[in-house]
Amino acid sequence: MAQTATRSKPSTRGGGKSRRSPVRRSGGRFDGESPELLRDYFREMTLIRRFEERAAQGYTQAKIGGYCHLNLGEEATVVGLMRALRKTDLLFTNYREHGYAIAKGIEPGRVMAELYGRTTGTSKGWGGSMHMFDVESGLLGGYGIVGGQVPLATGAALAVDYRGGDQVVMCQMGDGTTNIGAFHESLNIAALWNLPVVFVVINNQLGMGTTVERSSAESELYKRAVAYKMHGERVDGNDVLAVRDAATRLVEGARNGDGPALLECVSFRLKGHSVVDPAKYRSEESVQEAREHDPVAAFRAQLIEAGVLDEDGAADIEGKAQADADAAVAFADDSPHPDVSTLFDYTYATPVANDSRRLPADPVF
Amino acid sequence: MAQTATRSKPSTRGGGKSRRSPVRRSGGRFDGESPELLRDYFREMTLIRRFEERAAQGYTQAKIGGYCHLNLGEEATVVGLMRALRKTDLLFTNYREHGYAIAKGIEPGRVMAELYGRTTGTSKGWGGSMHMFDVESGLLGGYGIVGGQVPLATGAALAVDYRGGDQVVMCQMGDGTTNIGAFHESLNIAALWNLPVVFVVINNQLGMGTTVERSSAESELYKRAVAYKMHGERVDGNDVLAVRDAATRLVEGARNGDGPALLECVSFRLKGHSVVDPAKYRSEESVQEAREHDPVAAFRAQLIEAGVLDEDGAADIEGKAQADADAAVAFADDSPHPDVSTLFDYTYATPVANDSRRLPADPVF
Amino acid sequence: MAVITYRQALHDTLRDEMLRDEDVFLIGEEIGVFEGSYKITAGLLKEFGEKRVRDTPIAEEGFVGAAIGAAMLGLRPVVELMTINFSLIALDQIVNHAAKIYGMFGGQTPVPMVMRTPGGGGQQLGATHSQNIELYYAFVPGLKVVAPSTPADAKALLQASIRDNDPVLFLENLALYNTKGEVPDETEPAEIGKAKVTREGSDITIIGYSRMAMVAQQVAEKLHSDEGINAEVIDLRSLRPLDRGTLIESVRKTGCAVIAEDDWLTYGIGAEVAASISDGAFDYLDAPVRRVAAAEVPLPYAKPLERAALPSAESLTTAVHQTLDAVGRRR
Amino acid sequence: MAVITYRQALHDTLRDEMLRDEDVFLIGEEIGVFEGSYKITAGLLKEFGEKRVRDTPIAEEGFVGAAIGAAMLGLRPVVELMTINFSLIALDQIVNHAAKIYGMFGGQTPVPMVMRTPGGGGQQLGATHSQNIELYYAFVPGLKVVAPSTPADAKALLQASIRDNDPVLFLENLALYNTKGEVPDETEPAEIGKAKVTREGSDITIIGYSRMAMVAQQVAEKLHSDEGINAEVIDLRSLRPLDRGTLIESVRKTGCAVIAEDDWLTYGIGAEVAASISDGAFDYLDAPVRRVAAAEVPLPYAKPLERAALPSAESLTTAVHQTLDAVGRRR
Ligand SMILES: Cc1ncc(C[n+]2csc(CCOP(=O)(O)OP(=O)(O)O)c2C)c(N)n1
Ligand SMILES: Cc1ncc(C[n+]2csc(CCOP(=O)(O)OP(=O)(O)O)c2C)c(N)n1
Ligand SMILES: [Mg+2]
Ligand SMILES: [Mg+2]
Repeated sequence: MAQTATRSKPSTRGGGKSRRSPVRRSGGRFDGESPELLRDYFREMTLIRRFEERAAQGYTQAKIGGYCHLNLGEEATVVGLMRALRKTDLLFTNYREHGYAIAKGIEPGRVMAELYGRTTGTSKGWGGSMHMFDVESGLLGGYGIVGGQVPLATGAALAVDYRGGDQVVMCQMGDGTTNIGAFHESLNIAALWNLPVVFVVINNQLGMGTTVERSSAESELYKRAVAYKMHGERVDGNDVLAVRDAATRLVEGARNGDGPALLECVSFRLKGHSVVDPAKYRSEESVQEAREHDPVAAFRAQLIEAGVLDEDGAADIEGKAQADADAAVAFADDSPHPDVSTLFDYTYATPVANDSRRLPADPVF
Repeated sequence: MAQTATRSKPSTRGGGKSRRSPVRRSGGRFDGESPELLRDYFREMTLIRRFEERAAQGYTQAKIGGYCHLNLGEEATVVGLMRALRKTDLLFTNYREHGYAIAKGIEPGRVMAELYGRTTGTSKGWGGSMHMFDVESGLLGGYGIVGGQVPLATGAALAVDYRGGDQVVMCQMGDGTTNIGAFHESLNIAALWNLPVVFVVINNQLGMGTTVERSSAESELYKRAVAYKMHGERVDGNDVLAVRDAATRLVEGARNGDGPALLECVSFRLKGHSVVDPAKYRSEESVQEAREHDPVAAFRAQLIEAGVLDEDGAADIEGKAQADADAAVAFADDSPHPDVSTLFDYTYATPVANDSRRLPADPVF
Repeated sequence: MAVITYRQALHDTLRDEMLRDEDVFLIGEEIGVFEGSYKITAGLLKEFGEKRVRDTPIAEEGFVGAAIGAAMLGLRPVVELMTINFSLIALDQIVNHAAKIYGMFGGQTPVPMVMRTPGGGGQQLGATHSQNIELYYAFVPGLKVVAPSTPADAKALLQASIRDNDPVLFLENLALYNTKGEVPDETEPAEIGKAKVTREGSDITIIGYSRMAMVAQQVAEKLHSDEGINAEVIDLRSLRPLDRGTLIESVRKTGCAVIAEDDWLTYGIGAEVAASISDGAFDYLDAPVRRVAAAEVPLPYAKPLERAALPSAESLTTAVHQTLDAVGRRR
Repeated sequence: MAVITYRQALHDTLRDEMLRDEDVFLIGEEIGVFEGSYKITAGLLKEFGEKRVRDTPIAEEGFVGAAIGAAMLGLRPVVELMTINFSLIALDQIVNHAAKIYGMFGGQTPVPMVMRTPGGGGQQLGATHSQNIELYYAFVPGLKVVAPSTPADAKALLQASIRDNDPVLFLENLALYNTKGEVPDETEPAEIGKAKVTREGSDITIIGYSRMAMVAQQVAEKLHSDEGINAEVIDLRSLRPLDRGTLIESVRKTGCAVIAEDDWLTYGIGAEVAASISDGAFDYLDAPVRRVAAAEVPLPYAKPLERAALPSAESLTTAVHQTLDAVGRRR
């Protein structure tokens, strides 16, 4: 499937609205790119890789509980998407959001601390792996209910539109999420009201163990935009620059009033659905194919080939990423657990009479 | 909008599957049609018209309660669709289903008796206007929740497929219904599993007071089929033959394993959303346009022009239709109200221990 | 002080709040061009324009979710859910999102929104359109649920709900829209979470909310004028939080209680009320707490069946009589 | 008689029922290729093929609705809803359709289907994934709701549910899947609507269902061996209908009761249990019915907070002690 996912895929287009057109890079792969930026992408992709490896480890050590879904294999998509956003732009994601949290600008230590359930975490330990949140960096939440974030992101875009700001909302979701009702209702609303939101489908070709072909009657997911007269396109999610460019076009389009768009990023899931999933249902070939498309390894090789990096430079970056991930773990592990006395602190934002604050052994009267 | 709704509208087409192609009638409008059948269509359209007028009257007289949504203006669609189905085929509709109940073969008296809430009604008086049901004629329900019937119809088609029968399921809905999640989830499932179901959107251009353009980002609703790689097409809902032909093609396609399809029938709502709605939000022109497209009047004129009917013949049919509608009212009015002793008869199909059978004034112990 | 309908009180309060605060906007099906299924929002589109009065597609999950997202950015959406029956489609957004977002993210973003919706049977709308499922919201920490029964409370509680920083389910009732009552011109927002003793009495406590609070009041007046029975009447007003204190205080005085509710008996709102009273007034109760509620059936369309299935002044009166008999207090 | 896990009992019963009746089929997310999120359906796709074990897209409303439609035509779908939290998305189909279709159409078409779904917190899954919302189903006439706590009951109640002609919500619990118990090789289907006294005693009645029935049993055994307290334990097993008779009979004997539930206290399942006992055993109760339930918060992820918020053997023991103290029966 990844073979058909190219940057030049013809896009579905809505009615007569003026639309942004793809700007293709000419000549060599990295022509016109800043080497510094390229190395920075590689650094961030590597950091996410190392971070997720440490998260898996923390889970195995029972430092992390609940479900734990990793971005392994999606690093190019994550970094490419986040580089299309301004700091002030807003992001809604699903539960597979550790990498996004980091790439949107949250300290890795705070991300790991959330996994560890500590007060220093992005959600003070209340959310865990699936529910990271940070107003300052514009991450308006990872959400555990499939599709739950889609109406919310649409509403955030409505608020931006209402207030007349120039923010753009990005709404990330998985391929499996395109089959749920909330997706349909929200894309229709966003298109109808011309809201500044870019919907991004991370097509890692699997929802848990179910392939796209077994769950979506139209498996070229970007084509679903047609149903809303919305612009849709597909991009190679293993190509950080392609993702960045496509996302930038759509984000800036949304910022300029062109309305919402649907971007499909095709990538691979390197591991199971979550840390506990051995993914026995996957064929050897599928696992092999995913490994061959490892975006971090590929980008490394390309950068070296293009002379943007040498082996030492790459190793340096990798060492630093490992150190950062380790530091995140250390920070998390050193951070305090929330105190039981805070249990009733966040039920309501406006205090209210007769609110129940009973522990299970407390009598009603 | 009705101007763009023609039989020859190019259809959206799915992937490489073999699909039925429209058979167009050549020559004069009624070439090759049986005059008897044509008169029968007119008879049934007129009967539905008269029936609905009597329903409105019964509502005004407080013989009928609840909401009461009429098929006035949709008679050609109703009759055309129903003539595409076999008696054994199954129909799910929304709450605007009186005409469908009659055209699917239920005695008008039983339909009116349901409106009157009598034991002789299609649902023994338990359902009312929105909830007609009759196993024998294959009406598997009118449903009051917008979109509620769509998953059910899909499931009925799944059961047909499971059992290996040759029935086809038709699922009727309104234009406004295409914006709800259940529509999306169900069409995807139906297409994915290649189920024998034809989804029919009655585009009367309004959901209550909201126009299609103000509720659907893609207002050519049949195009939404693309999102499921499903066949979709639009037909003039004021043309009973066009509707019949399009529906027949799609129904027979479904019967032969070609899978589901989406048929959009464009028509007009002659009156308010329900009997109590004065439709003040409608412009004079829109009301006028609807009147000009009155399918019963138009078909009458066409049949006379084509020599299939003369004035006397038409008047005969109209008199008979009126008499039938009147008889339905008399039957309903003469029928018994359900007895309060039956209140607990239909909570469960399998009787169960400790079921509550208390009236409001009954103590728990 | 004017005598106006419950509908008018809602309408006027929406308008006042929109004038007061630019961040307040209305969103829902048919609230603009159609002027509202029950005409609560009549005229507001014309006055405030499409930005502030937003008609939506039929997509309860989508537009309720959109309101939640807008509230996360500080707007104050007032959603109209045409009837509470249709709110089921939006339940995931309400229960898993609106109610959770403040707590799940450690108190970082409030969700200041109101969901107005009428419940109620008795209009021959059949099983799917006649439900009283406020329980689904009253059960959920993170939500607040209010249920005014008078025009004055409709105003004061709607003010409070709109100005509150949490998601509030604001329960209306089809049978209340045309009822009339005095509404002060200047109203303080009511305090959410507080019940109200709407009639003082010593013989028995009658508890209701929404439509049944009105019925309870009527029944109490009639019991007094016809039989000299002095019932205390409590209007719950807030279903979450539930004001147990006011209930207990009353029953400690009267020694017996009847709770009247429009929903189904088993697991209904009255179950918590009865359980709470049975617990908190254990030593004061002279008879079991009695519940008057709807028959546990999918509500039939036919009038005689519907009438038999729903609670009414008559069934409430019967229950009060029987309870007074049980405690030997019938005159 | 074999000792097997609750998971195995479910698996084996599904298999047996599929072998027994061609019309029984399984439908849900990840039940086939993935072998089930909690592996209840492991191996069944291989054995029965795609027709009988149908993986669905993530579309709870769509596939639950499809199961209802299939049931209307006489098939017997057994739906797996991955966890009860996700059932909210299907609630309109379950409450407005599955529960209503038989009654609303005057008894013309039964809807024979089962919806299996686990509830339960305690796995650090956070606020949206840890709910106990069986109340939403137990409240609805037209549905039946069962909640087995042992492998034997899981089998007998699943048999009964599949063979029943009404929609049954079959509540499982994440914490029960690995628990073991004896299961007879030949089982009669259980009778839906009946509670079970799982331990006889005279000092106090402890009531639970699903996970908390298991906890209640353990607490009772420990109270007996440690303190000589003789608790009677009742496993509700059926939440709708609710078997009030068994509860009353027990409390008339013991004079006091504690109900343990995993859901939130206010309006939770225990409210009805407490209200019913307070009513039906009014003259026999020596102390208020005590409820042990979850703290009313969106359940936090962090372990210490989660642990504090959820009921446990310890909190149940405390409540039993306090109730026995109140009635002066502590030894
Ligand atoms: C409404 C709902 N249904 C089911 C689930 C269980 N679930 C969690 S993740 C998942 C698969 C999602 O797949 P996809 O959208 O492709 O995202 P990915 O995990 O691949 O990032 C499922 C079914 C859920 N969380 N919410
Ligand atoms: C889920 C849901 N939301 C809202 C309603 C209220 N409602 C009843 S009919 C209707 C309009 C439906 O329009 P359309 O689908 O075009 O059907 P039409 O009435 O034109 O036949 C609405 C909003 C409902 N019944 N169900
Ligand atoms: Mg995926
Ligand atoms: Mg319409």
